[in-house]
Amino acid sequence: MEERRVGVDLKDAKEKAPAMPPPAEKPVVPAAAAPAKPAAAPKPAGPVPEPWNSAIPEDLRNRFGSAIKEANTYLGQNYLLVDRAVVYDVLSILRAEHEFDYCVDITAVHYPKRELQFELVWVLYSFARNERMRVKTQVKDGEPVPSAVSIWPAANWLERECYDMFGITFSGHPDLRRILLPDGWKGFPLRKDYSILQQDQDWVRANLGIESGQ
Amino acid sequence: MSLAPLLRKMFFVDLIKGMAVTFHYQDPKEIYTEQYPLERPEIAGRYRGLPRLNVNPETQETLCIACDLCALACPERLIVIRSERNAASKRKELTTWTVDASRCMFCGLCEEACPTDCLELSQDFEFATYRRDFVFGRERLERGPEPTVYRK
Amino acid sequence: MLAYLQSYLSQPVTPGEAGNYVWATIYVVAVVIGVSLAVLAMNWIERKALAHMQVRLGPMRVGPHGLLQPVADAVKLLIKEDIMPEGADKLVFWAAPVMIIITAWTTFLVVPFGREHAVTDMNIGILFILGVSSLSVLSIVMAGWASNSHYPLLGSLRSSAQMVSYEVAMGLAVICAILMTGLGGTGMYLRHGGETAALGAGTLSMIGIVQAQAAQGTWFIFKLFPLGLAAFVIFAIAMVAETNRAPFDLPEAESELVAGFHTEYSGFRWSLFMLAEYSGMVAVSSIAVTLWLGGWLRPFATWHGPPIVIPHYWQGGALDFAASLLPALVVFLLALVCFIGVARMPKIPVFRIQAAGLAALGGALGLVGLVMLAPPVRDRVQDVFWFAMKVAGFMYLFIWYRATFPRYRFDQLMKVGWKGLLPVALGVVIVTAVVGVLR
Amino acid sequence: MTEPSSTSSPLDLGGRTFLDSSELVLNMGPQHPSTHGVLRVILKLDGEKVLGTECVIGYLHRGVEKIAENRTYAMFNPYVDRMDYVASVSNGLGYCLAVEKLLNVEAPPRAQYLRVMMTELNRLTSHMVWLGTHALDLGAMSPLFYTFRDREEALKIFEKYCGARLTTHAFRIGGCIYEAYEGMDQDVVSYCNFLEPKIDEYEQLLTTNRIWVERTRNVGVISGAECIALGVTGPVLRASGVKWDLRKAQPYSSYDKFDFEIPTGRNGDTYDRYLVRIAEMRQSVRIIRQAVAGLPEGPIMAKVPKVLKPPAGEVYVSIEAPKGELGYFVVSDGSTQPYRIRVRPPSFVNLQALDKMVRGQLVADVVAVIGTLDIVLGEVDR
Repeated sequence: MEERRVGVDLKDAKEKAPAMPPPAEKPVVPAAAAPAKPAAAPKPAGPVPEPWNSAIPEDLRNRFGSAIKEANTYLGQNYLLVDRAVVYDVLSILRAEHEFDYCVDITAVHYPKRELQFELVWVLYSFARNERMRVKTQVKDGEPVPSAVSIWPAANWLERECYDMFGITFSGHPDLRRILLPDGWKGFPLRKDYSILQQDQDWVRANLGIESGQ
Repeated sequence: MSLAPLLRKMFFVDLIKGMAVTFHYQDPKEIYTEQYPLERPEIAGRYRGLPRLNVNPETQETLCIACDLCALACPERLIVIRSERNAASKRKELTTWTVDASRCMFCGLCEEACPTDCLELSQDFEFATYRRDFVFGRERLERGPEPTVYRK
Repeated sequence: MLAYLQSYLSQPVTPGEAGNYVWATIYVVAVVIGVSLAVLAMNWIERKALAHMQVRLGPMRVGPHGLLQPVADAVKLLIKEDIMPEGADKLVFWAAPVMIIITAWTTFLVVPFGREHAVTDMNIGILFILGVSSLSVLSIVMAGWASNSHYPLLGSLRSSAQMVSYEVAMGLAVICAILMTGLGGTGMYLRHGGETAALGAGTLSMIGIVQAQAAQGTWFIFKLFPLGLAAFVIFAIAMVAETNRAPFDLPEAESELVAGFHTEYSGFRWSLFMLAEYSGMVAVSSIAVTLWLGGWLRPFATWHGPPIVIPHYWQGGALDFAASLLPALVVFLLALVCFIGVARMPKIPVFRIQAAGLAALGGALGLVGLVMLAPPVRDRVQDVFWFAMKVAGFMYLFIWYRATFPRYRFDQLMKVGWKGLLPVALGVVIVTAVVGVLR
Repeated sequence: MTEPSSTSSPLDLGGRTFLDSSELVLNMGPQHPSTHGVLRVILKLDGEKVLGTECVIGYLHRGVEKIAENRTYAMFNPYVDRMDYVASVSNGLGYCLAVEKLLNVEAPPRAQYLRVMMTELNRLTSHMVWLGTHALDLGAMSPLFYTFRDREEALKIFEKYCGARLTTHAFRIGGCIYEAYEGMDQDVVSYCNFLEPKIDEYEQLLTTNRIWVERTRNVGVISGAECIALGVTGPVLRASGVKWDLRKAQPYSSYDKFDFEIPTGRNGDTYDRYLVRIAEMRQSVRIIRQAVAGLPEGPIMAKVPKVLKPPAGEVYVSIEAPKGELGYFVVSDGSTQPYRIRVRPPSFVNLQALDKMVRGQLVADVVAVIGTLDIVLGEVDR
């Protein structure tokens, strides 16, 4: 998918960087800044993800092997990157066996330059362990992702919003419709290639019959 | 149910307690309404109202150096600055400075960006008009607020 | 003709009883005007009192302290566009507000503002009032149905259920008062100036009920304590429900049903509903006053005080004399309040008209007060004054409730009606009857 | 959520069917006095009994997350105030904490205390708006005016502190930009002293009032397990007996240095939620007093560069907003603009529980439950 100018015409939009470059080399944080959390890297350079050593990734690696692509800690926050094929199983194991009983959030990030365009993120929390983690997976455009509604009912609206904003379909979702936008909406606004300007011009043309002045 | 709550219920104690509250508030001293145009509200010193462009009180010259920082800081991009290079002094001089008050959200980021004391968010909150010209220019902004005065 | 007119004035009975149609018509007109004025005044007082209870000012702009606000509202309502929903049943939609206002005003036919100040006296007065006022539920159902909209429909259904169930408790409480008229041996059916019916028979006549209280020397609220009080409390609760006021304002529960049965009404039609609601409040308060609070009787009516004589002006008890001056004094007080208001008005040109208006009102009130000092007026106006004061007390209660209480839910309202009020009311009726027989 | 109607469409009136007992479909909102903005709830009713609901939201959708992608980190800060506009300080705090985490800086202690003070004042104002509107929904008019009057005093403190009353933009990434104004400590303490008797007054009006108790007890019951399954957080979760508050569970901004309790309920009904929120107001007053007493000296801004360029990476940071867990998932690509900001709005997730809570109850309870969920449509729709 070609990279287009994003959103309203802003001066800063031109330096919109390509998707996820390597961590910045030069120290952005001044050395004087106090290190925030003990888990954070004490180096002045930008912190880098460290491997997450815990029973959870070990257990999951034992079960799914290489389908667990990453298990890292970044700034004290743990996350897993898993293959789309096993994500449902991973989530249900996390729910059933590791007590991640609270699905905080489901969202996505769009990287139009990658082959697997969308990165889905499940933010999970365990009341028993007082622990937070994220499960991520990467999917192509149009590839369905198994719905987590059967694991956490909370996923219902969150997945609908994901669908609404990114066009990611969730297989097995009971009621996958747009939630925030009207039913007849064209396009998925939070994709990077969705231009607000285009949207505005189309609307003006269709409804007012004039050229938009934007 | 023990006796005391039953009696309380029978004699409507719970309801009468609430009615006592509403009754004692009838005291005219308790009235909180401000009769706005007649009574001026007290505006805090840090209030973020319409931007004002300060001028040097001695020379009446603007303090603005046309550096464009406020325009860059503005999240809504509603500050427009035009300047021209003065051939004699080699200095940038401000020609126009406009703010679209209809889109302004008074976040104060422009004020923070200003390197001189020129731009300041004033206590002016009354800029309702009968016309749709919310793009305020230099003249209005340097003059500052001119609220309609209602005599008491 | 003049003689015909004057002949009534010498009779101490209502025009209806005297058979004087001219005076009856005058009374009807006076009652309609009076009730409408009371509604206007109530409108203003409710806004102001409610506002003050809620630490606000209420209307302040139209007239001094918003005194003309009800007038401004009335004008606004009258000149508003008359909207009738397309899917509405036109005839019924039109008829509902007319019918509700007719029923609301008809009840005032038998409300005794004084011994001779009622349009007429019926020997079934209280029954007549209950019967007519329950017709208003019909017009509410009509309004809800004719609107052809969900919210009004739900509102009117709620209303019909609510009014029907509270009428039962209300009726039982009324029976209690009627039973009491037959007690005490003297308070009989005194319809024609002392002419008594059979001993212990009681009366349904509104005037008769008050006379029974006068004869027994006590208001029924204190009769057979606490039976009278209990019946009164039941009636006081039921009458709030009957008039759809907070905390029983479910049919028009704003936060649930937008505006209930009159959601689709606007302008003049809506104002008729409003008028009917407030007239209904006055009507039920009048019933309560008549039945339990001694109607037009002044408090401590049995105390007359030491006899004093003022030549050409007064001959009788000192307390009676003081009471007879009270209406005029109250009017003078109101005039004084007006003048104080004028003095405290901000001294700026904008307020000059308001100040002049307020001063004029004060002057007019002062004149009215002077007229009320004249002996013939003084004696006739007293009853009405006390009656109005008692009703005003109830009106204040209505406002007070509205400011304080949350709203009942529909099923809870039914529960309170059928499981709470009804058994208690039945018990009170039975006990009253037993006690009455045993005495 | 919506099953097809049993016999025929309720709109089909031309067919002249008699005794057709289809359900009544009632559109509550988007313009309705008690849907707290532009929430539209489609109710399926059997008489007054609710058979099912469907929420239609998005009327206030402004695309905040899309806006974020086109603004720099500092520029986006004022926008977050516009989501939950009755608790804008909390929104700002969450956002600042998230970006600070990404930058790996921490606000200085004085800034943290100021933040705590402001957020707790904001919790008070938010709960007061809730109490007023909730009581109004249930028919009690006066609490609305009392709470708004008392909230006004807090808003005056906001105005004096940061120059705005509602959309405060009080904090900046790296700390606070506004130093406490002269006399702020007296102002805040006297506000606490002023407020405590007022809370008693609200309680006097409502807590024991039989109508209030009947309207709220056993209405919209939800168990703790159901809350967790549906992701419901905040006072709703605590009223169902789950003692969980992010301020205690994962303290941020020095909350671990404050002494306060987490009020919880037992039944998970509307009455318990009312009690929990009232108790929370008292706890907030307690925290504010501590914050004023223990306000440390020192700088209020950490050393952050003028142009914020967080290193590439992503963080999820959440705080305990008055409505529940407010989370920000921020993805940086190393540029000056966030690559993606996701807001985890508590109102949005809590609103999901509406259907569960009102099914089988009456229309009047829908109003009570919407009120007790304490949603702000600005946050639901973003």
